[in-house]
Order: sequence, then structure tokens, then C-alpha cells
Amino acid sequence: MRPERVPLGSRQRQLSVRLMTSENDIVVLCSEPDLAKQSVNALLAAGVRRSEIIVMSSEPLEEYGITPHQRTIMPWLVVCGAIVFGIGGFLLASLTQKSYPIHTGGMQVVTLWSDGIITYELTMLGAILTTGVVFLLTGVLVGRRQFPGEPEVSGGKVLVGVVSVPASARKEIIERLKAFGEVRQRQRPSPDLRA
Amino acid sequence: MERRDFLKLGVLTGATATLASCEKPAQQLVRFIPEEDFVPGIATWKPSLCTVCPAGCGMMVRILDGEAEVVRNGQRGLIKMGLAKKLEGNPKHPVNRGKLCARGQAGLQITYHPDRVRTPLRRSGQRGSGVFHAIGWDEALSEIVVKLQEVRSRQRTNSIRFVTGWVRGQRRELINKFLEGLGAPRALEFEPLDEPVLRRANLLDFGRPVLPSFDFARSNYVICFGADFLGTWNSPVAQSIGYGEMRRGRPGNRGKFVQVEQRMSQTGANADEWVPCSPGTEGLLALGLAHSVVMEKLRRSEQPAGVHNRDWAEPLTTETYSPTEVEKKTGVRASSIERWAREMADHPPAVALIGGAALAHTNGLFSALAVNLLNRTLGSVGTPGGVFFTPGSPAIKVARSLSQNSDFLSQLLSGGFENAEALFLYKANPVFATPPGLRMGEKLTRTPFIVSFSSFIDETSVFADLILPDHSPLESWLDDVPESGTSEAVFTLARPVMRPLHDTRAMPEVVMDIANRLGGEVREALPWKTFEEMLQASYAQLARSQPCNSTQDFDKLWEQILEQGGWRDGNCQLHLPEASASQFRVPEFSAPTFDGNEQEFPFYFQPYVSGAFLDGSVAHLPWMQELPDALSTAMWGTWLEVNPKTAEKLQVRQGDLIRVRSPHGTLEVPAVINPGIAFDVLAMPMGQGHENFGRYGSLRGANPMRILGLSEVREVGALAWAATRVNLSKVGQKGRLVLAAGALSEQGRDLELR
Amino acid sequence: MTKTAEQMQRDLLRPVIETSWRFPVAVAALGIFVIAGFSAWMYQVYTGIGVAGINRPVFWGFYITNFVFWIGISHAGTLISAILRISNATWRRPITRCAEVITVFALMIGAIFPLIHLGRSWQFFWLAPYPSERGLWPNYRSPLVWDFFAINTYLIGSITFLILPIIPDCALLRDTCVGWRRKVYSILCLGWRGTQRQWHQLEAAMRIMSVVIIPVAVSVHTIVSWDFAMTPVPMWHSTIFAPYFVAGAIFSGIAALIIAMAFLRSFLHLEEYLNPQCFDNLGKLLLVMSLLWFYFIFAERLTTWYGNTRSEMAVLWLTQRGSYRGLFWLMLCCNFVFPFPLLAIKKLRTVLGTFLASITVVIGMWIERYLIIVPSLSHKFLPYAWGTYRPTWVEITITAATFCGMALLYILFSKIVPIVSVWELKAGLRQ
Amino acid sequence: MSHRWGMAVDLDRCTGCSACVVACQAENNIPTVGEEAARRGRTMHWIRIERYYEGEFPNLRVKFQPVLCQQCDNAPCEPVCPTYASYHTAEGLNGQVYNRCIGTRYCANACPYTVRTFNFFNPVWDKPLDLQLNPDVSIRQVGMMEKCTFCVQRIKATEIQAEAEGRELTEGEPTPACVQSCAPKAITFGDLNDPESEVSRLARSRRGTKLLDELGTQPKITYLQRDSWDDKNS
Repeated sequence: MRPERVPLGSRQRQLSVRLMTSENDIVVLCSEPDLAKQSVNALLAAGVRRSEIIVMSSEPLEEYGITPHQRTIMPWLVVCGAIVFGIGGFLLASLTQKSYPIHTGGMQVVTLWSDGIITYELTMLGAILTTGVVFLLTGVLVGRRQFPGEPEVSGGKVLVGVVSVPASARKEIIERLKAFGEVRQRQRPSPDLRA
Repeated sequence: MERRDFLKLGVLTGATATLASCEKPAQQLVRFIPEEDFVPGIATWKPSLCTVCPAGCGMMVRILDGEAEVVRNGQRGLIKMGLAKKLEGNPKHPVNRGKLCARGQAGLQITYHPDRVRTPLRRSGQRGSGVFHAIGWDEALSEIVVKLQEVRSRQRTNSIRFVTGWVRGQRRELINKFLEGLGAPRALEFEPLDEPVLRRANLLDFGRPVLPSFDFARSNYVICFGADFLGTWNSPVAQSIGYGEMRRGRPGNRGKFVQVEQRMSQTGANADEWVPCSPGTEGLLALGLAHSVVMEKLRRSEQPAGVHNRDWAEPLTTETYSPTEVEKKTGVRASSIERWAREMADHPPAVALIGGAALAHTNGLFSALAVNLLNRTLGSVGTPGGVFFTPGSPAIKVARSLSQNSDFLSQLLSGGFENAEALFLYKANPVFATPPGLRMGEKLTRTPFIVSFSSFIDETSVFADLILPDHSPLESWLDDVPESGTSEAVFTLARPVMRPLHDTRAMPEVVMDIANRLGGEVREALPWKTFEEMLQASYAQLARSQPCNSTQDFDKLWEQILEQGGWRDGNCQLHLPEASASQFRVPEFSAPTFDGNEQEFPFYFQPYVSGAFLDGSVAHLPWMQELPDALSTAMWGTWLEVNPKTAEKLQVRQGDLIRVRSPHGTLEVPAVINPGIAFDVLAMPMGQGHENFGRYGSLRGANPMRILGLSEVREVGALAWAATRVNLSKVGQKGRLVLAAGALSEQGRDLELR
Repeated sequence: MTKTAEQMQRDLLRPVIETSWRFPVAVAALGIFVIAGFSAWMYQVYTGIGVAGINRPVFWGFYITNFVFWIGISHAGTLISAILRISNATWRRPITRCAEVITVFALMIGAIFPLIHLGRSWQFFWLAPYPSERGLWPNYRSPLVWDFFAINTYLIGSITFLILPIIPDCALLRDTCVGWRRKVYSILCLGWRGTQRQWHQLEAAMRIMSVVIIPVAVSVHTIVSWDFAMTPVPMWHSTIFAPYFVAGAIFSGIAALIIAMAFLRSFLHLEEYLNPQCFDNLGKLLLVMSLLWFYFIFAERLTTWYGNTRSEMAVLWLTQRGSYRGLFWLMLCCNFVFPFPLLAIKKLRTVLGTFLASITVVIGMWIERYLIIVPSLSHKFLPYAWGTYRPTWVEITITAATFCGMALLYILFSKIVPIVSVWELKAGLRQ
Repeated sequence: MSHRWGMAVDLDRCTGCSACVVACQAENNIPTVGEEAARRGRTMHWIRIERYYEGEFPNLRVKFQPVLCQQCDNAPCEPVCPTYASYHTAEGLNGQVYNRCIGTRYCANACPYTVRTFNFFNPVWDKPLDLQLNPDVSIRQVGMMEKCTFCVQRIKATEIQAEAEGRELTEGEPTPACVQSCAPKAITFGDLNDPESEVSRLARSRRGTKLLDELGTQPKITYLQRDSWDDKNS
């Protein structure tokens, strides 16, 4: 089937976008993670790209390796946030002490030992805040409406979906997915219409 | 609303917010035009004198302008005026040399006391019920005049009585002149802090019935029998100054100090050696010491000053006063007696003094004479580092009642003071400070007409028909002639340092006014228009009498006197009469007797003059109430001091409420465990237990006077207030005891490390 | 576990969706106490801090005791669940959330006490670093300022740590509930869909948080201990305080967790989920901490006794023989003598056994804080200035109110969010 | 030359008469708290006379030890204050800025001498007792910590006076109320930077000790210990 795969991949899709036909998602609701995995493989076999496959579940299924392990840059961002806050904390402490230079109990004005504590706490605060923010941005808020889920997912079903399948390929994909669970087609206004 | 409240509201809920805004607004008052001009915020210092105790210290008063609520010709309003802010000693005054004791400084609160009598009062309820209503001065004075005229018409003026506290100088002079004019006997004096026994002894030995002064600054050895001379006795500030010099004033020469007493006083707490001897035997111990000293001196063939004949020592050398004999009665080890005698002989000048409870036994006079004798054998009478007498001046009499017949207390004891027609009371509170046996209250109730000049409604003035409030000391002209505490004649004079706050009048002015209204010889007796004039006259007389000052123009001198707060004269020293052999006699020991038998009442009851309240005359001052006692560290109440061992035996714990019973009454007070008191002695401070003395002083603690018997000091007729026996039982609950100290000792480890 | 995912989900969501009569009653009862406590505080603010029993020299009393106690309790959750997450212990799954909830609420309550304790509560914000008109910044040498930073960090951290895993459960509720609840949860779940990417990010975030939160938690109670250790007060000025306090905190924290679990178990019928195994495991942990605590107090006392300085011995004997001896020995029993057998003997380490042990431990740990603070202050260096301390009704009311407040918050929370993490449990079920 | 105010307390002179206590109370507007508060240990005195019994009856001695703020060079109360309410002044005093105080009472715990007092309520002076208040000293309100200031208002007054007259302060010119009132001259106040001053001389005395010296707070008050009479003569 080589000749079909190419158009399915790019050109025809772009065409379809240009023609502003409404896009169509196909989802299958598998009752078991294993079935989900198989269905994903089936889709891949059908030449659907990984980026066009979405798997949803009401629990993490990493150990099933349904989708390959993705890298996340979250830790690095967190480290950066921590460093920024840490420096900020140290500056806050030392600069304010300089701004009101007062010797109490014969101690020097800027006291590294105690400023160290402020620095430490703010470093940790930085790490925590960045984690939270990064998670919200990358994990939850970004791309929320692109692909709505199905209520059954919360019921324990695992949803495997393909984003905007061109009319031509639709039939074939549905055929392939039937084996793994209930298949649904969903109409969804195209991104350009939304724009 | 104040900023504070506003800030609060940041936190408060609406409900409480309304509460905050419900604060009563300050009532609107008229503003008077200031009567004096002052620089705002700049303090001026004016001389005055302290009237809290008989020591007669000179003061400097710090005056700053402020806004006061005052009464001016009948109307209450606000006025900017100079206000006394702080009392300090007058550096120029030879008695206290710029220092002032705690009580003296607290005297400031007398002027500003919220419970001061602010207008003349007439009694409207029963005698002693304390129900009064305000009246005008004219009304009050005319009432008195009418009464006196009525008495005069019945020729009963000789039964008019005028009882004062300790009052010296021209105020006393004025009162006596007034009474003289009326044909009434001299004013009676009531002074619980006085030492009549000592006066009598000094009269017998030195021909001078006054309290002694001491030159501690130069003495190397001080032995004191029961006198709390650093706390309350005689002239404490002057003596404290001397004591400091005696200890550390002379490099390399630290004087020794031995204190003999049954209950460790604040003074005793500072002693190098503190010695409890059995009560009433202080005199014997003194004689024992004298004996040993004489023996020592004979051994060294020395003679004390002022002794010429060879057999001067004869009467003392008898066995009866040998240490071993003395030990039997006093319970003080013979060895220590001998040691002290030796030390005293080794370290002249050595001086002995006696006072307080030691003189308040039935044999007090003996003890006093014995100590005088000891001083003589030590040769420390009228010599540097010894005992001497503050000179007076013939010009201004040390106008103090020195004769027994003007001592109110002894008159009461001798059954005098009955059926007085009219009674004037000034600075005296006999109802509080006399034993119940004297029935002071009843006597007052029976008196038909009582006028009090008191600034407060106290136990005595509550019986008065009329209360004519005196100015506070800071508001009035004062003069005083300190009786002791200095080696030169000093006459303290003070003009008012601030305007009167309330609708009060100075006692002298009132008396003069009465005299005027009465007319006749009374008016002649008091020719002056104002008390100031009278003072001026007396000082003019003084100036004339002094060759040194006679050349000076008087007005200048007067100004100078006012500006430095008095007048001192180093020239007119009075020399002591030589102690001749005839006066050098050994008093006969007479054992003390106690009220109550030993079986039923096993403990000696020893009241003592409170460091904060003296005899109780300053118990209404909050500063004094909250001042921790030097030794018990107790505040806001009274307590009974018990030896730890005794307490253990009776299972009495710190603060347990205790019932103290004497043949004359019972008291309930909390116990304080005091390591510094003899096993068979119970001590209790005077000054609390007021029924009626302002909001701070009333109804706290108990008054030891209430359970005292009426035993007198033999041959003196003074009250022997340490001669009562008591017993003790637990009530079974805790008493009201507030202690500042958290521990008795430093736990056997010195906290300061080199 | 026999139950299927669906049953499990139903069981765990039931307490949120269905409301028994117990709920309003409990809320009302506890609410009254909380209100009482709050009014007591307002009374204190209005009248003056003097309505509390504190005095000279005992300037710190019940309030600081409660402060240390609650901050200690707050070490239950986060620390435990973090450790368990990292070590990936499967039995953690049912308990992590109720642990983390304890942390957040205990911390909030604990953080209030310094404010209650202030002489001028209405000026509390002067502790915060902000450019004020007074041109004055806080003094970074003061342990109290360290507290301010540490507690804030810990609070934010543990809230994040609590909220992250709640999001999927909210999504779950969004899909299960109807009506207003659905609306609420669809907001709360932030549009969670459960894509693999989201799960992945969540796991990553939780992994990071678990690593970060542990040192923060340790630092918080360390700094609380330094509030005392930084001052030259007998038996305070000691280096053992930091680890001693941290250990004590975890100790009391675990105890609090066990108590909370025991209640949830019976009231919300979660017997199968908060099962004896959890209690058994936590019991073992508690046992370890009890031993550790005993080790610390022994070390502290022995060092003091051997050092034999007058001022410290005064405090040592005051607690062991003096007027505080009753409390001291009670504390020792509550923290060691009672719980040790209950936790050491396998037969006794049941739900009831661990529960009882935890009760004594919580009481004991409160007393411990009291005995650290009050005796030392009442017997400082100069014996003349020694004093005593008696709490007043204000302090007692406020203290009681905070315990009720804790319970109240806990109940309300378990009404909004499934107190046992559903998705984590399901994930556990798969394995 | 800058001053470093210090004090010397001669325990051999001190008689425990408490004049200093009242003098301080009058000078610094220190309120009385009443019986109930006093029982709770809430008296406000900035200086107290510590009384310690030594020995057993009858061989008993008492040590009177006036204790006030030691104005430590290395003061534990200062670093712990979160709001700089307690700080170190240029002349080496332990300052206390009442308006900055939020009442954590931390300084009072840190102070080993327990000389800091706290306003548990707003101070009350029944009218007209308020007329005695010293306008040079501010009234402290509820929730504020306070303590001995060495009568800083008096020190400042003399310094300003001297400056106005263009001269140096003379020995004994600034005098705290307690020193001024002490009859046996037990308390000496002066400039420790001036080696010739009385206080410096006493600070060098062989009897000189520091209170709780082992804590290293470096107090500016020297306590001269009592001697016993006999060993002087042996």
C-alpha cells in the first residue's frame, strides 16, 4: 500500500485543510490497556503518525508502554527556577541588611549564616513554584480543547483516538480498530474555522 | 478614637469595632488662663522638704508645665500649670545630701492621689460611717468658729484638744500659739515612729531628750541593737550615706558592722555578723560587751574619753556582767562577746546604737541606758566616728514636744484624754496605729466635735465632723528643723513648688483664719496675715541671733534661703556636757515581761516598721504597695514571718493562711518562711490592714497593732509594742501572698564568675 | 484486593456524593468550638495579650506549644507520602492523600499561632519583607523571620503536592456527578483529560515535588527548633534540638495520620482500602520513631546531667523531680512506655492497637513541647527571677478550638475530594 | 570622643533600700500593675533588688544585688528581634524602639538576666496620677516590650546641653535616676571609654565581676563583690 501512505500523510491532508472540509476524529474505547496497546500498534501499522494518536485513560498506563517514553524538560526548568529564586533570596536578605546597616550584638551587618537559611528556603520555593507552573502550562492548560475526551474514560475505559482522519482513510482505520472496542466518529470544527 | 484602636480594628470584627468606638469622650471643661509663665518642656528645679517621715530631708522638685484639671474659685476646669514630676534629694541639704529614700520619692503620689479630699467635707452619716458631703470653706469655718465660741462661753476651752503627727518648726509653733490664745493645752503629738524611750535615756544621760546622730563615715566598728537604721529608723538616708562611706569610703579600711536582733531587718541583712539574742536582753548584752571592753581597756590601761576618776570602771567589772553570765540570759556565746569586745577595742572608733523592737520591751529604758554606757566605755560619745547630737539654735526652738505630757500615746495609756470638748486632728491617725485596748474609736465617737485637716479619709478622719483638707506638702509653705542626721544646725524652708490642684487650704492659713474670726487674744496670739509672714519673722529672728549673718541685709538672706531650700550653720555647734562620773552609772538589769503566758502563747510577736509603709502613713501610695519588701520580697499585702524549722514543725508552708492569736485578738495572714528569724519569734510588718485609706491602701493585709497588749515601757510610759506573746494555728487555706522572688538563695553557687 | 475498579471507584466517591446525617451534625458541633476559639482570640486582641497566662519570666506558653505541636503534626503527610512515593511503596496508595491533607491543614493552623501569640497581632505583617513606609526590612538574623520563610515555603509546597494528584480525581468526579457538582468539578479539574502526556507530566511533577518537599519539611521543623536553640536559655541552647524536633515531628505526624485513618475508616466505610496492612506498616514506622524519640531524649538528658551546669540542672530536676515531674513521666509513658508494646508485639499491632498507641503519642508529644518551653523559661539563670505559669481559659479555649478546627477542615475536605486517591488506587490495582 | 556608658554596682555598699526602684519608676513612667497582675509576676520594674540568703540560721548573710539591663556589648536580645525593635545604639546601649515592637517577646526569652518587662495590658494611671508622668519618656502601650535605658533621656539632655555650650561632658554629668537616688553610693555611672572615669576605675577593681560572665554577653555593668570583714584583717 505504499502509494496511499504518502498522500494520507501530508499532501491530501493539507488539501483537505485548504478545502475547509470539517475534520473527523476516530476514537476507540478499549476496556483493557492491552487492547489499547494493540490498537495503537494497529494504527501505526496503518501508517498513522504517533503525533496523530492520542491515548486517554483514568489512570497512568506508563508500564504498558502504550506510547513510548517521552522526554520532559520539566526538571531543567525547575532547576533554573530554583537558582533564580535562590539568588533572589540571597540578594533580598543581604541588600536589605545593607540598606539598614545595623550592628546588633556585635555581629556584622550581612550575616552569611542566617542569610543562607533565607536563600535555601527561597531556592526550594522557586523549585516548587516552577514545578507547579510548568505542570499547569505543559500538562493541563495547553491544548485543552483540541481533542475532547469521552465520559467512559472515567469509567475505566482506555481511549485511543486518531486526530482528523481524512475521509479517504477513515473506513480503513475504523475497520482496523473495530477489533479492540467500540469505535466512534466525531465531527469537530477544524482549527482554521476556529481561528 | 486613638491610633491604637484604629490599628486594632484592622483585626477586629465589626461587633468589637463598635465596642471600640463606644469609648467615653473626654468631658468638655473650661480653660483657665495660666497663673504663671513657664517655658514649655523646660524643667525647673525647686527646693522643698520631705514630710513623709521625721528625718526631715531636703528635696529638689522637678517642675514641668502640664495640663491639669483643677478647681479655681469653685469651678472645675483645665489649666496649664507647673507640675511636680520628680522628687530628688537637695544636694545642699546636710541631712540627705542630694539623696532621697524610696518613700520620700513616692511622696509625689500624695499630691496626685486620686482619693485626695478635694473640698471641705461635712459628715452626714453616723460617726465613722464615712458618709460626707462637700461644703464651702466659709460654711465650714463659720461652723468651727461658732462651735469654739460656744465652748469659750462655757469656759471649757481648756478641754479643747489638738492632736498632730510629728510637726516641727513654725507650724507647731503656730498651733501652740493658737491653743495658747484659746486657753487650751499645748498640742498633743502622736508619732508611732518616735523613740520616746531613747529620748528619755538621752535626757537622763546627756540632758538632751533628742534622738542621736551617728558619724558612721568615720567609725570602724558599728554594733547595732535592733535599730533598722539603714531602712526606716531615725534618719535612714543620712545613716545610709555614712554606712556607704564606712564600708568603702576609705580605701583599705572597711568598717565592721554587727547587728543584734531577733528578726533580720534590712539593716541586719547587711551586717558582717548577725546575732539573734533572746528578746529584751539587748541591754544586758550591751553591758556584757561594756564589761569585756572595760576589762580589755584595763588590761591595756586605757581610759575612755571624758572619764577622769580612777575607779570609773568599778561598777562594770562585777561578775554579773561577765560574758559567761550574760550568755546564760542572752543566749549569745561568751566567746563571741569577748571577741567583739576585743575587736572594738582594736578598731576604734567603735559605736553602738539601739532602737526598734529592742526599745519596745518593758525594760526598754534599761537597754537604752546600757547602750549609752557601752558608747561611753568605748569613748565614742561626741567624738569622731561616734554618737553625737545635732545642734539646734536658741533662735528657732526645736519646737518638738519633748515632755512626756504632750505625748498623745502616753496620755492615752495613762488614761488621759477623756471628755474633750473639741478635737483638732492634723497628720495623725491614732485609730489605726493604737492597740484596740485604747478604744480610740469609742473615744472619738464620744467626742462631740472633731475637725480633721487630713488630705485623705482614713481610719481617724472618718470620725470627723468636718474635714478641712490641707494642701499637699508640694503645694504649701513648709519649714522643718531636722532633729538628727547632721552635725550642724539646719533649718529647712520650702515655698509651694506648685499651685494647688484642688479646693484645699493650708492648715496654718485656716488656723489663722479661725483665729481672726474668733478675735480676742487668739487673734493677738497670731499677729501675722499669712503663714509666709510668720516664717519670715521667725527667720529674721534667726538671722539677728547669728553674729555671722547679722551684717547681711535680711531680704537678700531670705531670697537666698528660699532659693537653696533652707539655712545651715556650721558655727553654732552645741557642745555636749562633759559626762561626769556621777552620770556614769550602770543601769540595773530588769527582765522584760510579756503580755500572755508562755504555755498558751509560745511565740514572741514582733511587729516591725515596714520598709514601704513605715507605720502605715504611706500605705495609700501605689508605688509603695507594689514595692517588693527588701527581704520577704512581698507586695500588696501583709505577711507573718516564720523560721523554717518552726514552720516545718507546724507543717506551715510558704503562703499558708495563718491565724495569729494574742490575748487581745486574732489576725489571719499568709506565712512567709524567713531564714532570718529566731525560732520562737513571729514578725509582722506594720502599715497594712487599713479599713479606710484610699483605693490602693484599703482592705489589704492585716494590722499587727490590732492584737497588741497595753504593756508600757517602765519609767517612760511609752507603748511596749514588742512585748506581746502569741500562738499560731493554720487556717487550712492559702493566703493572699504576692512575692517577687522566685527563690531564697542562689542555690549554693555564686552566679558571678571572675 | 477483590474489588474491581468500578466498585472501588463507587466506594471511594460515595462519601463525596452521598451525605449522611453525621456530616451536618459533626460540622455544626465542631463549628461552634471553632467560633468560640475565634471569639476568644478577638477578646484577647481587644483586651490585651494579658488575658493569656503568660508572664515574666514565662513569656511563651500554650500558644507556642501549639505552634510547635501543629507544625510537628504537619510532618505527617507530605514527608511520609513523599518518602513512600520515592521508595514507590505500593501500600502508600490509599494513605498518601489523607496524609497530605493533614499536612496542609495542620500547617495552616500552626502558622496562625504565632499571630495569636503576638502582643500586637495587628502588626503581624511587619514580619514580612516588603518596602514599608518605615524604611525597615525584617531582621534576617531572627529565627522568627526564618520561620516566616520556611513555613510559607512548606505551605505552598505541600498545597501543590496535595493538589496535583487531586486533578485527575476531579476529572473523575466531573464525569460521574451531575448538576452543579459537575460544573464545579469541571472547573476544579482544569480540563483534565487523562492523555498519556498529561499523566506523564503529572508523574514527573510528583517525582520532583517528592524530592523537593522532603528537605523543605526537614528544614521547617529544624528552624522551629532553632527558635529555641538560638537563645541562651537553659536546656534550649543545644545542637541536638534540630534533629530532636524533626524526629519528634515525624513521630507525632505519623500518630496523627493513624488517628485520622482510623476515623475515616469507620465513618466513611473505607475498611477495605485503609486496611489493617496500612496500619501495620505505619505502626512499624511509629515504633521506629518512638525508639528514635526515646534515643534523643535520653541523649539530651544524659548530656545535660553530665554537663551538670547549675542553671541546666535546675531545669532538669524541675522537670524530673520538681513541679513538672507528673507531666514529665506522663510524657515518657505516652511516648514510649505505652506505645512500645502496642507497636512491638505483632498481635497488638492491629488497627485498634496502633490507634491507641497514636492517641497516647499525640498527647505525649504535646506535653513534650510544653515541657521544652515552659520549665526552661520559668527557671532561667537568676533564681530570684524564677516564676511559674498557669494557662487561662482563653488559651485553653483557643487550643481546643484548633483541634476542632482541624477535624472540621478534614471533614469538609473529605466531602469535596475523595480522601483516598482513586486513580492511584486503580493504578495500584493494575499491578 | 564617643561615649560608652557603663555602670558599676558595689554590693558592699548596697543596703537593699529600694530607693533606686522607685526613682526608676518615677523617672521612666513605669506603671503599677496591681495585686492580681503582680501575683502573676507582671510587675514592670526596670530595676530590681535581688535578695539571696547565704548560710543557715543564725550564721546568715544576705546578698542584695540590684539587677537591671546589663546593656550587653554582645546582647542576646538584639539579633532575635524580627523587627529591629531591640538594637544596638552608637553609644553601645541596647536600644528598644517601642513602636517597632510587635510583641513576640523573643528578646525577653533570650535575655539571661530576665530584665525585660512586657506590657500585657495598656498601662493605667487613675486621674490625676497621670499628671506625674515624665514628658521626656514615652508611654508604652499594650504588647510592647520595655527595659532599662540607662535613662537615655537624661544622657541625651546632658549631651545636648554640653554641645550647646560647646564643651565635653564632665564626669558624672549624665546621671540615671537610680544612681542619683542611691544614698550609700552603691551605683556608679560613667563613660567606659574614659579610662580615668570613676566607673572605669571600679570596673578594674579586684572585686569586679560580671553577672553571668560565663555566657559571654559582655555586660557593661560591673558588680563589685562584698568582702567579709575578717579576711581583710587576717
